[in-house]
Amino acid sequence: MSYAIPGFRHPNLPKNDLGFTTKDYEGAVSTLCAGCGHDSISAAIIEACFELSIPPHHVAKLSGIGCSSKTPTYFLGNSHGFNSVHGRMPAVATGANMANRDLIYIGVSGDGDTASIGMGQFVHSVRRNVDMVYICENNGVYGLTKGQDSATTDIGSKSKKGEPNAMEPIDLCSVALQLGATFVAQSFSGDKHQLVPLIQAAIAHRGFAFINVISPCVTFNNTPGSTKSYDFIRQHMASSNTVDFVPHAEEITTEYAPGTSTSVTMHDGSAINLQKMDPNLDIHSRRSALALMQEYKAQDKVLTGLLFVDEDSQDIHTTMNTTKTPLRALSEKELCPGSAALEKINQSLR
Amino acid sequence: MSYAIPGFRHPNLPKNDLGFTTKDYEGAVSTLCAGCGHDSISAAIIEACFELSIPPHHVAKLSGIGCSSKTPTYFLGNSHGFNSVHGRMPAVATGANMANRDLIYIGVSGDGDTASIGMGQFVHSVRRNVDMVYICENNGVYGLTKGQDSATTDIGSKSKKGEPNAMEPIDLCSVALQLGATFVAQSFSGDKHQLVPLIQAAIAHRGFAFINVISPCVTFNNTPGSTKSYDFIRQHMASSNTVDFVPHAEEITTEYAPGTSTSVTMHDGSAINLQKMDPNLDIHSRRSALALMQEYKAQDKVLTGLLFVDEDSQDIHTTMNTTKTPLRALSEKELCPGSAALEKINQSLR
Amino acid sequence: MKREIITNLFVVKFANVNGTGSASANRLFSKAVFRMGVPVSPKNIFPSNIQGLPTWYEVRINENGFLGRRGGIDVVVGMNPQSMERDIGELERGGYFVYDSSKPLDKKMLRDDIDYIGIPFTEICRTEYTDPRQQQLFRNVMYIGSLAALLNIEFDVLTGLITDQFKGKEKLIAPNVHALELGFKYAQEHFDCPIAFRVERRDNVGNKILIDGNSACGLGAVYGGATVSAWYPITPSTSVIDAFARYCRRFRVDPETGEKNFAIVQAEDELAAIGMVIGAAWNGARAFTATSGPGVSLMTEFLGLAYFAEVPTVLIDVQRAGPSTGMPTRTQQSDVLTCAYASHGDTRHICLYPSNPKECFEFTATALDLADRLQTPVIILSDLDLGMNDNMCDPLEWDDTRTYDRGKVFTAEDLDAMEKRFGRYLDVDGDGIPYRTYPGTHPTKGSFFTRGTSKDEYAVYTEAGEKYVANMDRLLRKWDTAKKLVPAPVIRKTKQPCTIGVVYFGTSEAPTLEALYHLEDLHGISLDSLGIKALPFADEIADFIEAHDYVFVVEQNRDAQMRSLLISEFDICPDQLVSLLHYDGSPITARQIRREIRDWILRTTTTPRRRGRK
Amino acid sequence: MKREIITNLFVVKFANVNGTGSASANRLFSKAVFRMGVPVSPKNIFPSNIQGLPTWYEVRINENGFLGRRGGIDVVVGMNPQSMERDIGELERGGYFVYDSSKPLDKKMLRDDIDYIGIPFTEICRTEYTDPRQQQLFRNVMYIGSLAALLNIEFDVLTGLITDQFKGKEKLIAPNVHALELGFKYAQEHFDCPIAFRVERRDNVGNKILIDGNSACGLGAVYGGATVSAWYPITPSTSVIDAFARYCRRFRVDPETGEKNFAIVQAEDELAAIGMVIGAAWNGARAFTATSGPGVSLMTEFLGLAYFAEVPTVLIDVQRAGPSTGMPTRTQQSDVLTCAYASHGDTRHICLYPSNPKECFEFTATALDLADRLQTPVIILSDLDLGMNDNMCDPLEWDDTRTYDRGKVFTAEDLDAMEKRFGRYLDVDGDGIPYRTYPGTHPTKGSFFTRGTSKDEYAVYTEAGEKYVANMDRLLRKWDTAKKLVPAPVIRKTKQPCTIGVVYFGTSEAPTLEALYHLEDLHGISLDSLGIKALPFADEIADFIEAHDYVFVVEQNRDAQMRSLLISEFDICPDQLVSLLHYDGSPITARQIRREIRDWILRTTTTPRRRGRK
Ligand SMILES: Cc1ncc(C[n+]2csc(CCOP(=O)(O)OP(=O)(O)O)c2C)c(N)n1
Ligand SMILES: Cc1ncc(C[n+]2csc(CCOP(=O)(O)OP(=O)(O)O)c2C)c(N)n1
Ligand code: SF4
Ligand code: SF4
Ligand SMILES: [Mg+2]
Ligand SMILES: [Mg+2]
Repeated sequence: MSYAIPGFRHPNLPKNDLGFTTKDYEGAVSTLCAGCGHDSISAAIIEACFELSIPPHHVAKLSGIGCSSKTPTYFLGNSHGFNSVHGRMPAVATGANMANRDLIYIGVSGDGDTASIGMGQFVHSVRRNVDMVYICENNGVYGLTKGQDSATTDIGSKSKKGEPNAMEPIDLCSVALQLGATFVAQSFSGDKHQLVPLIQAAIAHRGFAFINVISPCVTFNNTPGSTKSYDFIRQHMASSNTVDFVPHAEEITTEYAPGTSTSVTMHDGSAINLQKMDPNLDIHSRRSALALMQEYKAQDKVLTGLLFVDEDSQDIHTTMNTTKTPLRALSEKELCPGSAALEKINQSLR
Repeated sequence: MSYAIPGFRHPNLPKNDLGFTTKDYEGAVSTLCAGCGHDSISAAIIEACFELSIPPHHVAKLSGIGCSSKTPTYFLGNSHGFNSVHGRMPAVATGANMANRDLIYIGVSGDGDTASIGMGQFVHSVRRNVDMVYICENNGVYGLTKGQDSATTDIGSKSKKGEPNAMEPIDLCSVALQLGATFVAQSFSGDKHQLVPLIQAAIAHRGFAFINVISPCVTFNNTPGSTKSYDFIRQHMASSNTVDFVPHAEEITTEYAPGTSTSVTMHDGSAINLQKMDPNLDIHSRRSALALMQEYKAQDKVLTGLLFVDEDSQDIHTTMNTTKTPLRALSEKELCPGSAALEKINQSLR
Repeated sequence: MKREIITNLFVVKFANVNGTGSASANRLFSKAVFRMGVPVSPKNIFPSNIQGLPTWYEVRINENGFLGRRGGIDVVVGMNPQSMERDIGELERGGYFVYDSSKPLDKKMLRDDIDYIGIPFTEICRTEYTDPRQQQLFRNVMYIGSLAALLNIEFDVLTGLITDQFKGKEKLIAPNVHALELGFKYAQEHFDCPIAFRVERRDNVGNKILIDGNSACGLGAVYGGATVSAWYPITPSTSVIDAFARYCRRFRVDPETGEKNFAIVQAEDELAAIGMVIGAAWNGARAFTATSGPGVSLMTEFLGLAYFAEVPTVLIDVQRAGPSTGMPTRTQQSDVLTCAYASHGDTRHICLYPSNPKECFEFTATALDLADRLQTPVIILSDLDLGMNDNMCDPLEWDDTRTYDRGKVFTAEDLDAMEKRFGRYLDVDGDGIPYRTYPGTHPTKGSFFTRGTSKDEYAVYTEAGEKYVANMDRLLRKWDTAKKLVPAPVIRKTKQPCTIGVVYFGTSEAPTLEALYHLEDLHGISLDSLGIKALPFADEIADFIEAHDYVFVVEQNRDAQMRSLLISEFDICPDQLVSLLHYDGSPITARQIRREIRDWILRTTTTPRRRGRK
Repeated sequence: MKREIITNLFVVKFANVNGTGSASANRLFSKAVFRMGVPVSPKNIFPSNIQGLPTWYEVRINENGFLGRRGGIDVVVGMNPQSMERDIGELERGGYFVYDSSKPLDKKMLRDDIDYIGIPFTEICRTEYTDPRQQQLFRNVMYIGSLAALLNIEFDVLTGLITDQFKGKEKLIAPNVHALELGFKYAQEHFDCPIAFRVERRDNVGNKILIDGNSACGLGAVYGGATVSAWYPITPSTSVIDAFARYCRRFRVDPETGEKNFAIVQAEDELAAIGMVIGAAWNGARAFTATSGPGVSLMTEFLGLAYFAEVPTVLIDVQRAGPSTGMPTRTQQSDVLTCAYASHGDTRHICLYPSNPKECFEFTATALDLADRLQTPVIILSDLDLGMNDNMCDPLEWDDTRTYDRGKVFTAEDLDAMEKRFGRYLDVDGDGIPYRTYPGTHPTKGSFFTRGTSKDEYAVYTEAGEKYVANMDRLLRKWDTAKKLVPAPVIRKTKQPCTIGVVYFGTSEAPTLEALYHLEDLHGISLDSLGIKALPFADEIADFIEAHDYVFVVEQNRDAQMRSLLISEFDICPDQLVSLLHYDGSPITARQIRREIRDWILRTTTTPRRRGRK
């Protein structure tokens, strides 16, 4: 809901090159929790597409299952969308891309959807370099199923059910870099100054563009110090096994200059340290990115921004040498060899 | 078949500390192709266990599906084995380990089994640090299904069906390192001087020990220059769609000193460059290993040996604080709270 | 309007917004009625989202102990403006609409055949509390207080519940009781309390308990000796594992060392979850997983492996409305066929169909025995209605002399004493069940290779047709053996011989039995009934069907899946089986069952019955 | 022993070691017989490994055109010492055992009711060739040469085949012909050629062709306009995609730019493969995948999505022996139930059952039309026997005026002309099939959200029970519509009215029809027959069954899956349907069918027929 800024409803909305207003890029009203980071990301996608003057129907939106995966309903209402099954967005997006290389594909996933059930598909869509934007709305938790740890949850954080989480979190950006991703970026849901241009760059990239967006979950914060708001609820609702109280929360936003770092306070009072770019980063060097990310991690900081890009990236259609015409636009004429050819085949089978 | 060295059948076989001979560690006769690298790995496992004087029944062998995954039948005949389903060995091994923390678990997989269908499970078994040895018998090809590219196949190599493979190969050791694996090694099937001690170290390691073993496939060589023996067959068998001729081949072995490199010729005449360890490698530094592997890769060399180990590794039972007794050995006494406790529960539900 | 007083026989529905903390307040209400000795059956109707959408809590109060959904609502507590129009529309004539009058009611909401009770909950809260979270939470407690006055609920019972609930956090007791009082007083001062619907103390619950099926399953797994559980979160099954974990922490942790006599692994997906269960069970532990439809679909390949390789596997499927993601927070019994025949090739699985939490508890413990005894998957088909709602049932029981049936397992001593070669898949005694050994049993004897491929009696890989057939036929013998081991059907016969019967399973039990009671009571129609508790079907089921001209099959799915299963397992003539289906995602009601049976009987006694295709 | 000369009516079996290159030599043999105008049906029996294990090639030569497996072997070419004992044992009395006499035959191999023909193939090769690979390869060609002499195969036909085969590599022709001659001469010089089993030129194959079902499927996908294929390797389905790729390279590559009018993606597993197909089809391309049982199990969740979200999906299931990994290189028809009801919840899928390569070709093209028309998964159930063996069949045909039926799709113009709101799931004309739009069609109209959750007619998410039910019921209407669109059953009636019928499907067709021929011919028993070609079952199938007292259902699985499906889809009285099952992994034989039917008829005409449970 958070992106439904009243100003957007103004009659004299600014128009983009195509004559569309931001309204033309909005979707249905969000049913996520008030203040959910995912809604901020939807707003950023809307802004990015509006500013780029992308005809809305040139976008196809795809997702898996989860709060994050619900969001394609809440942006780009004039684009076709596909809310598939849990963890399998990459396959569906790959197939869609095969059918029509001319559309823009925006895949939205969550950390559960990507790093757990979807890990295999994530790895292989990176490897194929499918021309698409892949946004992981990473809240370190399973939102929709009410608060289990995800594979990106930090060590030592306590999940709602009580056990500390003792496993190394999976760093999706590093994995993507390691696997040869041609575009890797990281951002924070509330930093639209950074996120909007990153999404635009990802759309412009010819190949698989991965953006890991840290996106706080209002309701199930699993960050290390995660105690504040939750304990209050727990105390007051001892009789119920289900967590059914969501305190009112505002969207968390931040603004900070490139090269600097900032600390953002989450809904539960814990903090996350963001570092916006680093002058030493060579965005054309995979190793530079990997090394710097590790360094910041050691300082308990998350490096944000565009981490790596390969401008010479060749998407899967290019490597496969597929026809320029979208495959789905081909007709009998191009596709069916006809009866004469068949008779020759028959002949060879005698 | 290749490990069934005649000497092993000698009546005065040497005995290990337990009084067992290597025969006690052998399995059924292999049905793999003569000269298959996988058989050499089986032989190394036999030797490693014999030398370590492991009671054979203290080992459980698990695998997925593929030529590689068949091999547990061909070693340690006195150990229980489980040939599960394609790509799912890690889950089955994890469950087995949960049931009894006292056995030694050797998981065998192939590159198809691990890097394609099994990628998700591989990643998560690394992350959980299950106490097991995970051997990927990596031949860069789908052996059992007759020669398709796997995800570890080198760029530009030609698969038997004709299309060049245009995707970056997945480097399993790097992925494992990136994900926090506590033991990562790489070797070559024919180098038993290196492989046997690596397997022994992996067994001794308390946690997930990954060994990627390059293991040439006699029949479906997909290495870059892959032309020699295959073309001969193709020419002579134009009428058949199936590849059903396997030329006789010998096991490929090599011996070279640590710190040096060697070039090994594959069955098809192509070569692979191996570098045995590097004095600059700090096996306690993940980053050192990752960096060196990349360097050698740039030189078209594969770095072999123990790449990384974390001696303080805590396996999943330790982090979970499971009882020292194997769970499967617990009885009603420890497990069942009894009727009195139940009555209390009933009481609380009124 | 002169009103009839209705005591202990009505339905109250709470309309809330999810995320506002109403669940625990609503639960307080049910529990209070229950503690007054009056049977209740509460049902949560919640959306597949976390905050901001309509959610309902429907409580049937029925002193006769009918626990199924009745259909129709008598009192609505309408706390959600979004759903208010619909909520009001659902009220039966003569019903009451209790609402938050802090905002005035829209005119279009007015019906003249119901009563309106406006209480300014929000306003009161705003004056009483400053913390907005407290305003929201205590508003819920407050409407329960008001209801106590309106429906004549004993206030002491409520305060008792609050006291129990906040044991250890005593300082929260007073504010909660205060909120209750605020609501109670306002209602009493402003309305003619009690209203026409009233709760009155009875002694009709005996020693019964109120528990959700998933908790009972989790507890059953603890009692049944499960040590390994691997799972992946999915509604509505997650709370099975939550409960297992909760009870394990209570009963299975060494108080000194903190060491655990259990292992719970949150897997990366359902394929991994069932793979881990299979691995653990193969290695001699009792292991289980819980999931719902989409998870079962993902487990399909592994279920086939467990069937063919003969590995004990316990799977709890808490069904929700399919197909695909369907309605994740609605109930259905629509995985019947999928579970029975899951996986390619000729596979078939043992299925258990619990009808209430006590059966959830027992069947889970039994499933662990059956899986070990039969060395095959055992699937428990619960559903959202049973699993996630508090259900009143008899107290859970455990016989302390009961030991776990670990099935046919050779020990090291057995192997040492054995002269012949150990044959993992040898049917030594004709029941189709072979002996197994646990890994690590013996240094030189009894090891074998487990595989999903065809094998001979000694577990050696084979592609020989006759060996394959012998093995497959043995699996059928095992299936026959299972018939005698699984829970028996429950048969209820009327005093007079009758030609029509009713078959049901799972959560269709309560509404079916209630419908039968009313058919007899109101219409003089007496019918025999049979509750199916397990697949493979016991012979009594076939006998029951054969003994009747027509048999209704009550089920909560579109495709009459249980009916199909009955026909194909028994070779029953389909004309005999009349489908009674409900599949809109809500639990089936006694009303529907009663009407459909009555109408069918009226129709078929006037028009000639034609046997033919559906 | 005085011998009867048997012409064109016998079975030859080649026993080889796999990996020795025998496949192409053996194929030469079948093709030669075929070119002599005599119908053949060759069957490969190979192990699930790459090198060193026994493999067989069984060729039935039958001038009457019976193409199913007959059962029994007349001539064995025994090139594998490992399997020799078994191979000799399989010979019918009066048969011939041709073997490599480079090593002397073990005494225990001797039977006195067969003839032995020893030819020192290895020895000859060793003297003729130096390269060991040539020694091995030409040994195979050589035994074909010998057989030509022994069975009286026209040598010219063989040389013609060699010439055709090595077109473009002419220098290989002479050495191959030379090897043939070596074998031919040795046999002719040392034995009394031809032997009692002989091939003689006929004109009995007409314009028929010899092709494997998988190639025909791949070609059907090309003709049917599939542009996207995603797959994961698995025996025995891999060659479907190999063929698709081969024909695409031939017909779909721009000769100038090399640009491809197709995309084939080797997925990381079957879940991804079907996901890609669904994504491509959703986006307006024709897409398909091929797999076998384990893959179908893994695709279960996605199949449910495609059913419920209504996305055209074509899946070719080349069945092998299950359950689990089963016997990966053996045949079965045991995915019938799994495919029909794949996935949790109330799902059901269109299934097509081709019986020969021509139907493989046609049904694959048709499946692409049906999937688009019905917007749902269409599963083609082939099997290993049909898919991986050369099958003789009528030539493939294509009507050049045929256009692809893309089903109900609104274009931008349609949307512009539309006044009402576009409803993705509106049933505008009562056939249960709604209109769809392809992504990217129109900037402001016609977009919709595809989901696996419940939705209303406008594709908006809903948890309203009545919307859910309306949608589910529409899907049943669509199922009814499908009945009239799928391939019709093939009914063969005898001249006299008869009370017993036989139903079959897929590869049970040829042996069933042959059995019926012989039942009439040898035993005077005439039976009607019906070949099922598709699910949902056409009404004619029910009519056929109703018109007969008893109907045999011939199928190659243990659990009588098609029979179950017939009963549950049609509400047929099970007593009417008599199961005739075969499930050892080999193709069912005409002999078995004939015997079982004959015996049943004899039995039931002497003992009273009892209708009852099986
Ligand atoms: C096959 C399957 N398993 C489990 C689920 C239940 N499920 C729904 S969403 C979800 C996790 C979502 O987590 P994430 O992707 O991080 O999304 P978030 O809600 O946190 O945005 C799960 C496990 C499902 N829908 N399907
Ligand atoms: C679910 C499933 N899909 C596909 C297959 C077919 N299959 C068997 S082995 C294999 C690949 C094996 O490759 P790899 O793991 O590299 O083993 P290798 O044979 O090369 O040692 C495949 C695809 C299968 N058995 N199960
Ligand atoms: S539960 Fe968390 S992730 Fe889901 S909508 Fe609410 S805030 Fe967002
Ligand atoms: S095909 Fe390759 S991997 Fe398989 S057994 Fe033969 S050599 Fe080994
Ligand atoms: Mg998340
Ligand atoms: Mg491989």
